[in-house]
Amino acid sequence: MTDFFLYVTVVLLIFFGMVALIYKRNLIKIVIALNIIEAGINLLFIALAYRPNGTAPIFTLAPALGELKMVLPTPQALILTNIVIGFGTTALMLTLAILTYQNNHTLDIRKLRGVENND
Amino acid sequence: MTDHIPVLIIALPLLTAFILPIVGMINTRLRNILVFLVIAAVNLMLISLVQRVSIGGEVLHYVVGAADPLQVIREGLDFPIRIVLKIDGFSLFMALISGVITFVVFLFSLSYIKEGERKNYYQLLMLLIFVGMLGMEFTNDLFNFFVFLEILSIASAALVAYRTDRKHPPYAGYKYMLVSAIATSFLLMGIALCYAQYGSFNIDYIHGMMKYTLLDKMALVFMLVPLAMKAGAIPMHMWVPDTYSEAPAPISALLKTASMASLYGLFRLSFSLFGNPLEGGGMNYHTLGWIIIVMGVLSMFVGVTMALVQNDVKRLMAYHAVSQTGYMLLGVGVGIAVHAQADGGSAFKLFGRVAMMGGIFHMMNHAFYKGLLFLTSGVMARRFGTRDLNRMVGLAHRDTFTTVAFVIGALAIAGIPPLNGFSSKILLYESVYQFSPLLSIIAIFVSVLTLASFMKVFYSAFMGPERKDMIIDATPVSKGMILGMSILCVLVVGFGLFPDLVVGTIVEPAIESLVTIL
Amino acid sequence: MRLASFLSLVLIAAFLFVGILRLHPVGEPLGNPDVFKDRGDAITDIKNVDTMDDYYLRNGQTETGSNNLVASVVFDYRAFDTLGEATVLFIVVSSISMLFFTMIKRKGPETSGVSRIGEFPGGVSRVITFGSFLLYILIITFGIYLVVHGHLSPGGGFQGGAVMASATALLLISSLMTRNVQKTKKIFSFFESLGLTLFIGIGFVGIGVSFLSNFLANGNPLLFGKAIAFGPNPGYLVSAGTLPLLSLAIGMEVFFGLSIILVTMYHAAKDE
Amino acid sequence: MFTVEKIFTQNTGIIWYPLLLVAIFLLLICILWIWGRYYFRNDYNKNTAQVKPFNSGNLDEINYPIRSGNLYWGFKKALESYFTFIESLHKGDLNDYMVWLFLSIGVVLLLVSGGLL
Repeated sequence: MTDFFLYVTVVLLIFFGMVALIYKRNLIKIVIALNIIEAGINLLFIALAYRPNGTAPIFTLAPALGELKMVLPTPQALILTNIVIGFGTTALMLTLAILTYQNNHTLDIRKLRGVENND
Repeated sequence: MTDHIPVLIIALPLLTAFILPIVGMINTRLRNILVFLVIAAVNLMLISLVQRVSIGGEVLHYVVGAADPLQVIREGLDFPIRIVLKIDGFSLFMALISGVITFVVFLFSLSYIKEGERKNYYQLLMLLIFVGMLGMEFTNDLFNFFVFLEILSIASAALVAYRTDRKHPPYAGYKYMLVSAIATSFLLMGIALCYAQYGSFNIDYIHGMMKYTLLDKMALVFMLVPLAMKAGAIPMHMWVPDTYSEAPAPISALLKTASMASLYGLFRLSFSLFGNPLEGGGMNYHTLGWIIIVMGVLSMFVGVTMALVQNDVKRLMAYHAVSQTGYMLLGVGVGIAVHAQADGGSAFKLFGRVAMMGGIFHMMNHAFYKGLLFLTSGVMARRFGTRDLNRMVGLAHRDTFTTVAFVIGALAIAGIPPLNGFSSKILLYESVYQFSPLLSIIAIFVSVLTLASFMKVFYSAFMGPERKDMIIDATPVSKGMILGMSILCVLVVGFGLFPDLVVGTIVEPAIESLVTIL
Repeated sequence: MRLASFLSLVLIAAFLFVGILRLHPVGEPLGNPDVFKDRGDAITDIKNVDTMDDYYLRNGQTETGSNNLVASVVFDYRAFDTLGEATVLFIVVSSISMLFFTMIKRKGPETSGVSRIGEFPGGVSRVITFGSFLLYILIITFGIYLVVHGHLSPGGGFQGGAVMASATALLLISSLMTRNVQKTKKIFSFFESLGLTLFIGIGFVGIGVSFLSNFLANGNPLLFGKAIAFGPNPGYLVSAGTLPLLSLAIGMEVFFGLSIILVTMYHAAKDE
Repeated sequence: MFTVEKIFTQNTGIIWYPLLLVAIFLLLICILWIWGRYYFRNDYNKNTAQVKPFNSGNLDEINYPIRSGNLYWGFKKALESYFTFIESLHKGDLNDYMVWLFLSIGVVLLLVSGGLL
């Protein structure tokens, strides 16, 4: 029954990430909301790869072959890639937020409306 | 060596991108020559494939890292275990567009962007956008499609914010990055659901095992709507004008082709992953077709009405990019909807296929004339130091070539007969009319408004007396810029006069590879 | 409008919830039952191989020669993803140094650089600087251990590189690396490109078989080619073909890439 | 190159001889050139007052740009309610972008649940 809550956490993480994206006005907080959603998706992948009382898929000094049960390796390889991509997106968005602040002296979305001579 | 071509096309520019910082430290002329050679080499490789893949109808497979790269599934297994690259008519068609536009943008930005330390990074990121587009178009693996889409998004977000000293580009880069990050996160959710169902990431394998359960349809939604957002379809298009107007001009042309690679992703997933409309399957394609049609028509209308009232040249052209994407969506949407009719594909053979042909041919035409227009808008903005139409006058006196290029681009986007906009729009009008006349009438009306808004730009920026005092940057247009623009002009006029040359050899095989024709 | 969107959020969350629950309880083999026939538990008694993961669990070790199956997936079965992902990191590093370029140039790296030990505002005492120097050596060796033993123990290029990059952060804080920003960035950028070229170079060397293929595995033991029998074993350093080399290349690229980001941001954020 | 564009004629029924079009175009220009030499008004001479664009009577030099910013103000005035709504969407507010994305995902999900898709 406890594994049921794994999926609840995934859905709640993604849900609160999306809610923050709609209501938050500060640029940095939007980056944090994005990280929450990425964490939710990573957890979803790991939940797919779980096997009851399976060990990590590493054979060095693993228990005897008989009762060896291993967790699936592919989602963990993808999460490795997704974490680094999440880091990349966050690093770039924080850089752009710093530059926006340096040019416009505000981080609030409402004040950062589109170009002045817009339509 | 020729059967290694699919991976060489992606790995060669990647290798150059990796050694570019080192070469850039040595000297910049060598770096320019190196990047020029690589883009030209990749284009030649692509053109050499046209004979085998488009005309010959052969589908190239390449398993990266396997003992035998051409054998997709090993004997003992019934599923692929490595990443498989697949080149068929449609992906080669898109790769050719990306190749031509990247070559032209490279030539244009040789002199448009001032030489300096940052130019190293500019050329590096431009090359990596090219790699991202090619990667997206060649993979047959969902997670690999996600990784290359991410390469594309991060590289173009950084290039959108290239002019960090100005007020708005960093915020435009931030918007583009946020939109792309959200879109790719939802795409990854769809991929996770597909992986949970079928244990594999290979598009063809999943297509074979597809059961159309509720989860598959959810995966479809989580994959298609974000890709439509990245392609700039209504109602998620608002980031397009903010981003294209702040980016340097050659980068907006490259961004437009990058968003068309997401449109390719949309069509590839809706056809190759979620079942072919012809085989029916559990998916109701009529509704999927109508969703895409509604998105297309709305994009067309809202894009052009917003463009009419713009004062800013690049924002006006960005809104036109949104409205022209509506044409492509309309074409392929009608193709899908007609395909799903239960009359055994006779209606499809009559006009559904022509609608898809018009939609996909319009992708190539649109890339060329929109690239041309963005490049000319770059010259206009550089000349007058501003993007506001009211503060531009009499450019025709000084840059006659840019005026000719602009006129060709404007007439092509409005669909005037001898140019290539007409050849794809006439296919669209005819076939969509037989599907439902109202859509065709809206499409024609939108073309009229497109011509109206470009008349406004022509009269305000090019006509009028010559004013020396309003010219900010008087350096004449350099050879690289003229060469870039002339390549696009030749393509726009050439495909307009001889459309069958292109439709017969490239566009029709693209449709056959997408939809199994009866 | 906001309320409508909030309701659609609730709808998306509900769909996700119902969908994932209908997927399968955690721990069951993948996918809907009628696709995957048997329900076996222990690794050896799953009769036929239904999905990609079953194949990796069963043949990954013998085929690639590495004990760590995740590393075998990252650096051999899906090495193209890792190449793409190393490009993502390379793009982030070059775009951050591109975007901060004007900001750092305007600040002038030399003059405003904090001088040698002892001049940090508030005066970093010798204990801190010397202590952090010792710690730097320890962190670097631990990082290299992680990178080199990527195919035996949990770890690999990314994790090892990130650990080593934390050592650079330590140096920046204890003001040991604050002179001459441009030169340090040039050296780091050179080594980062070198690491990446090594990675794609190994891919090209294997082009005879196919791009990024593990042509060294199960070859002669001198060149990381020692063959491994299926099942637990103490782990041999020379066992996994191109895996250690790729892991080394990725470790080099991640270490120098993250160090460039740290140095750039440190000097961009200095004395506003 | 001289083939009738078969794709075109099959599907759209228009006869499409590209080179014929170009030839006709060039022919027309030559005729106009020759014919014009004799029949156009020959009282036109360069750099006299005739060259200047007609400035509706007032004498000062036209040296201002043709301000085309509000060339279609009539169109915008006519569709006033439509444009206020549309422009309110494009205000550049990031939260609105996300609102529209989640709305469209919600709508398509409803289509899926309603068995339509």
